[in-house]
Amino acid sequence: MNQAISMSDAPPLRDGAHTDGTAGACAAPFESGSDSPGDGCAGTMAQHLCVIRSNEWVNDEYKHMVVSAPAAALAARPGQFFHLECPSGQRGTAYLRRPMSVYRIEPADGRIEFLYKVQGVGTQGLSEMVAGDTLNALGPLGHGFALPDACDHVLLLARGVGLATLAPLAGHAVAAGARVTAVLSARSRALVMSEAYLREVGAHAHIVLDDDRSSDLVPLEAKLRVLHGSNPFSFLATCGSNRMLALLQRLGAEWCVPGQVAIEQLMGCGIGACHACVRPFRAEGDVGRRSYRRVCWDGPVFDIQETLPW
Amino acid sequence: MNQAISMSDAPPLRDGAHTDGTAGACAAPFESGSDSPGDGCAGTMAQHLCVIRSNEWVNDEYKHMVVSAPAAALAARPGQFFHLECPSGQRGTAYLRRPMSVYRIEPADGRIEFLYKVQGVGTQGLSEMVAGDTLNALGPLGHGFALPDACDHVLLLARGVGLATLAPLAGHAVAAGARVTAVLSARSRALVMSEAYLREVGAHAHIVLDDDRSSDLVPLEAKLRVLHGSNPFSFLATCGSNRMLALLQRLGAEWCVPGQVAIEQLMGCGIGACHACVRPFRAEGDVGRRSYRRVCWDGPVFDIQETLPW
Amino acid sequence: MVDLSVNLGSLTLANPVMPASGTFAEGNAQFFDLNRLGAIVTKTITDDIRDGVPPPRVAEFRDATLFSIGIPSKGGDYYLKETVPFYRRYSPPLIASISANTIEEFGTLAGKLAGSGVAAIEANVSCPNLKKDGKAFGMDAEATHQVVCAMKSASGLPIWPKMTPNAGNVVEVALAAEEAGAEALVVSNAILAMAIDVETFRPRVANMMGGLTGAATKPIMLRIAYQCAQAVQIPVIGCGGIASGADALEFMLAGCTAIQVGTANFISPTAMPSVIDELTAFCERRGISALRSLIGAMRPHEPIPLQQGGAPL
Amino acid sequence: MVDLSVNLGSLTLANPVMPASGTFAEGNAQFFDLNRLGAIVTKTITDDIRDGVPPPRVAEFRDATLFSIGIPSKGGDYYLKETVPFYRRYSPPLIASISANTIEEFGTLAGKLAGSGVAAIEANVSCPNLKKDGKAFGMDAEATHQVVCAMKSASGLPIWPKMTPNAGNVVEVALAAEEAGAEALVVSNAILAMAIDVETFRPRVANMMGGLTGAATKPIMLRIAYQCAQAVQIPVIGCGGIASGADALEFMLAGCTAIQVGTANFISPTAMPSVIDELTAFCERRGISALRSLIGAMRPHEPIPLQQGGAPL
Ligand SMILES: Cc1cc2nc3c(=O)[nH]c(=O)nc-3n(C[C@H](O)[C@H](O)[C@H](O)COP(=O)(O)OP(=O)(O)OC[C@H]3O[C@@H](n4cnc5c(N)ncnc54)[C@H](O)[C@@H]3O)c2cc1C
Ligand SMILES: Cc1cc2nc3c(=O)[nH]c(=O)nc-3n(C[C@H](O)[C@H](O)[C@H](O)COP(=O)(O)OP(=O)(O)OC[C@H]3O[C@@H](n4cnc5c(N)ncnc54)[C@H](O)[C@@H]3O)c2cc1C
Ligand SMILES: Cc1cc2nc3c(=O)[nH]c(=O)nc-3n(C[C@H](O)[C@H](O)[C@H](O)COP(=O)(O)O)c2cc1C
Ligand SMILES: Cc1cc2nc3c(=O)[nH]c(=O)nc-3n(C[C@H](O)[C@H](O)[C@H](O)COP(=O)(O)O)c2cc1C
Ligand code: FES
Ligand code: FES
Repeated sequence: MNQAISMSDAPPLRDGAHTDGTAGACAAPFESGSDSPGDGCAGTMAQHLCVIRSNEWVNDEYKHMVVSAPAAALAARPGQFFHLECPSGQRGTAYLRRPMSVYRIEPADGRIEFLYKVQGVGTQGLSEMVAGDTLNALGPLGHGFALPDACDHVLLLARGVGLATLAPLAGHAVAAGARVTAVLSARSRALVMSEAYLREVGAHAHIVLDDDRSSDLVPLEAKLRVLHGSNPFSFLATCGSNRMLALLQRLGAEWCVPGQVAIEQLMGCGIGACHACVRPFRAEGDVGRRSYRRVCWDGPVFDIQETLPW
Repeated sequence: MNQAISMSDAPPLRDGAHTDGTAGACAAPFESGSDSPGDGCAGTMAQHLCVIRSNEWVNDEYKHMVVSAPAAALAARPGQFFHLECPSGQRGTAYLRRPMSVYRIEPADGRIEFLYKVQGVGTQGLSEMVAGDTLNALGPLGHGFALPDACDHVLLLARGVGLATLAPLAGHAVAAGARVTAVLSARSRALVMSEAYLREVGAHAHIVLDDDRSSDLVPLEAKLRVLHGSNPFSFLATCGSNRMLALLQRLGAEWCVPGQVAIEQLMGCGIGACHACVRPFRAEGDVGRRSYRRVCWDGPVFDIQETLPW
Repeated sequence: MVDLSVNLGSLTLANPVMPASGTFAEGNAQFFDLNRLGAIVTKTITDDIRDGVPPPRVAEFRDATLFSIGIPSKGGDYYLKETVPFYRRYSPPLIASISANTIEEFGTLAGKLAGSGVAAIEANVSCPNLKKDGKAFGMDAEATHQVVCAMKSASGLPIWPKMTPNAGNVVEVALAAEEAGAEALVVSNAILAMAIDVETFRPRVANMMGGLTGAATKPIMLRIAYQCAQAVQIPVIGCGGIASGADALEFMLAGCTAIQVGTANFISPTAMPSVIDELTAFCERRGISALRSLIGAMRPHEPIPLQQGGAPL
Repeated sequence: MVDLSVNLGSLTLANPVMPASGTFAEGNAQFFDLNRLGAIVTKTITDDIRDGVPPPRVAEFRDATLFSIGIPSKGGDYYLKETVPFYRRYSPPLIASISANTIEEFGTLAGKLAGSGVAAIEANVSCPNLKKDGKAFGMDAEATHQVVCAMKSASGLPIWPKMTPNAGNVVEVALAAEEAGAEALVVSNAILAMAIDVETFRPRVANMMGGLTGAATKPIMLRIAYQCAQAVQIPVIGCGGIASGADALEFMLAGCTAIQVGTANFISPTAMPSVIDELTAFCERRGISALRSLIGAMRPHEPIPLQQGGAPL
């Protein structure tokens, strides 16, 4: 396995030579629906050997992994993901890789972060990794979020682990000059993550919870209407809940505001070859026709109106 | 898996209540060649959960594992073995159990020891276990060594890991009133193990090495003839080398001295069910006829003259 | 109290769990009370005495084993004299498994077992190691039909032929066996396979080919059990890669009435009582009063036509 | 310098390593130089445009995967317009894989590919997801014969039919394919299998059944490849569970001339160049100058008669 494996350049850049994460990278490496790799990003996708810096619990269910990543991996954009080789753990060895969104990219620090829920065999294996271990990360893969040209106010509506996918868009949108409002939905206060990180990058974070029913659809819709009323959204992004997706589709259509959603699906290859990761989508411009698209290659970020709640 | 699993009684007996390893146990739990369990040992075979006390390297290839074992496991006799569930290790997970001879049994201390060579996936998994871990050991299994009634002088001829199997017979034979001469054959001095342990239990240990060619068959035969000349052997036991087995068969026949050999074979069940572990043997009293016997159930200790070198 | 009992033709078993032939022997009685089993199935015997094939007889993979044993047998007389009395001390019905070289010999050996206390006979027409013109009986619907007829008329006992997964037409063979009057089907025996040691260039089992068994084969074995259960009216006994209550359930959901545990017995001699305990625990957790209500309870995915009009998918 | 080249009928490949159809696509070109491959095999296409089956399309086991994809296809025209030009930028021969509903359609699509730059066509007569009277072409020697004839006469290209391991009579099908003029055989496609989620009672892939692939299937696939290689004179391309140089060697020792890597590409997109490097390293270590000298070099165990006279066993 000595092909196209890049090693993290140690030591990571810590100051000087500040590389902007956006420079040279592209949000949409390949044209959606096409099989041919575009020219723009050719060569950035690779198996990267990343050295773990830390891998800590953030609450009872989620862990936060920080790795040193080589330059090509640092070209990852918000919404893109890595396909991770999971080491053997207490529940055994995962046969296939596991997809994981980039939760934070800090090119200046040579650092990528993941936020993940420990679920089954693969994430259990990841959870047992310790500082100094090497993570084989294939990527960056897929299409990230694409903000519209004129973008004043971005809504991030995240549920549960969907936050891991949306979080990096906050800083990215702020850097692009937009105001960012993040609405975080969780079962309970203890499960709300990243509020501080979002505020740090300049987003306005609101919390809605199952505990006090503020996450129910009716109060949530009311809250979004108020937010939109006081400062109209120009882009809606969501991840992690089917019901929230349906709500944003409705509101987006009513307000004529575009949006995107990041979707999950079980994956085989992660690079468009196996067609295992499809979901049905509405054909562009033809609401009656559906077709399958590959989450790994045509997504995982899709137009909010073309996506079918499942 | 809550059936017939016995737990090590913690804390292990350290003094007082000295239980002699021989009391109540039987060297030959089931009649050779029979399928029906004898009555003598019914119930001693079980899956024992043994707590690891230590697991250290003795040289570059071998590790020495000491475990606290429950009473039924302590009934193991020299030559018997345990079928070990090997945990996942760096080379993966062994699907089947792995057979391992008892290297030392100390009932008074509630302790069993194994001496093993780290070879493949299973022994790699064993080698990664640490003090406090739990070893699932199925046994004691098979027929151990059976010393003849009148037994003045026992020869133990061991090569490599064969020593692990023969070692406990030394103390056992000494306790039974015999003089014990152990001849240990190894590639080099560094690979000779257990010299001290054998001396401690009262055996006379001789070393022969590949390094100085003292382990070659001609000098070895000469040495054995000298030893036999000065103090005739009444029982020959060997393990670990085909050429040494053939030599002892010849000398045993010439001297009219009985003997036994412990044999290895790849195993499935370890309890006589699958017939995977057979080797061909000469039928008793009929040198021309061969038949397969199960190493796990009819052995692993066999009459030296009935055994076919392979 | 969960009712675990199932009906297999004329037999009612206290629970659906039994050993797979050849993976269980007298020694297992040391590890748990055999009275806990639904039935006891013994290793296949032939009437003649056989040694089996030379070692090495086993090779191991990450989640499967390759065994080539070759049906060593002490013969029918030894079986009647020693094996039957040993197991008759236990209450679960005793199921003999037999193999033979010809249809007639299948009948003769079955006849010999009649009246011995054996409750049913498995017909091992599928063993990949026994060769007859290079083709096992179980690869051939007509031959299987004849074996079942011969055994049934000679013994009067319930006959359970055991399917071979190597046949491309297992369903045809199953239907032929049903037509011949089989009371149940065992689905399936081991899958013919091989492995080569790339350092020595030698096959990893001396017989070159052996039967692949264990966890890794389960999805294939489940598919074949499902296909047979769909096709026949008689009960199907699932076998192949079952090591846990969940595995057993998977076969029952696919339509099997009972199940056999094979290679898992080697990994833990108490695998079968554990499977029974796990089945009970599952039923309790899910509030299921009779395990048999789960037989065939798999729910296929609703068809999702892609090119639908405006309706939500 | 180790000579890795092999001859497959009229084609000579620089080395025996190529992707298995459906496990490799344009995206893989990002990970290594495709010029390193022995050949490039593309995903099966049909001439009509197909969506494939609904998700979930994959289930995973400890050492295998169950995929049910259903041959989504953008059709023959797209293939000629987009896929062929993409891969013609690389030097290894391009092998198309096609499937169809009828013998005639197999011929028509093969004819369409003639002169396009495709060097040979794999006939996917074995896909377990495509149903025709519930029976794949590849289960039937006669149908396979006709498919090969139709494709050959329509295209004039070398035809490589791909065997299905679900057929009990693979050797018969292989012989029929050889007789029809196939230049090589690919052995084999995925094994039909299923799995059920015992909590939801739902099949784990929406299509209920899928193809079991990956490491765990290797001993079965190796056995079938060996059986075919023994029976036919034309070269056999081994496929099934190959992930390393040692796996590839195992198939070559069993008589295969070349090999395909499938599921292992998902685990590492650089699996194929690694296999090539490992084959080279093996030959260097063992002093083998031409890899092809290992084809069929397995040495069976010498027969060891048990009941021999006085001679040592
Ligand atoms: C593009 C993408 C980005 C993702 N990003 C993140 C992330 O940033 N943080 C995070 O915690 N999770 C993320 N996921 C989900 C993550 O991939 C799964 O949780 C993980 O694969 C589970 O693996 P496992 O072996 O632990 O669980 P398994 O034992 O495989 O399964 C446990 C449960 O998780 C479900 N599951 C398994 N794989 C997936 C999958 N690929 N997508 C959705 N559900 C799955 C199974 O259906 C099952 O219910 C992402 C998924 C995708 C497709
Ligand atoms: C009754 C008995 C007692 C034994 N006692 C000891 C002991 O006290 N100390 C010790 O170090 N070893 C002992 N062995 C050998 C030990 O069982 C094997 O070394 C072990 O199973 C190898 O497992 P592995 O997974 O590490 O190697 P694998 O990856 O399975 O194989 C590595 C190599 O070991 C060989 N091997 C594997 N299993 C066996 C086996 N059962 N017998 C012989 N060779 C095998 C393989 O053929 C291969 O060459 C004993 C074997 C038997 C049958
Ligand atoms: C060592 C061994 C011996 C076997 N012997 C027989 C046999 O004598 N008769 C038979 O019908 N099946 C025999 N089988 C097949 C099993 O009964 C069973 O069908 C197969 O192992 C699949 O189940 P499993 O995956 O649970 O092991 C044997 C299997 C193994 C592993
Ligand atoms: C996701 C997936 C898609 C496949 N698609 C095809 C296909 O289109 N045509 C084909 O002939 N085989 C197809 N196969 C089968 C493979 O080509 C190969 O025969 C099989 O996977 C066994 O090899 P492996 O164990 O190395 O994966 C597919 C396999 C997988 C896993
Ligand atoms: S995971 Fe293979 S195409 Fe998406
Ligand atoms: S290992 Fe099963 S009979 Fe010996």
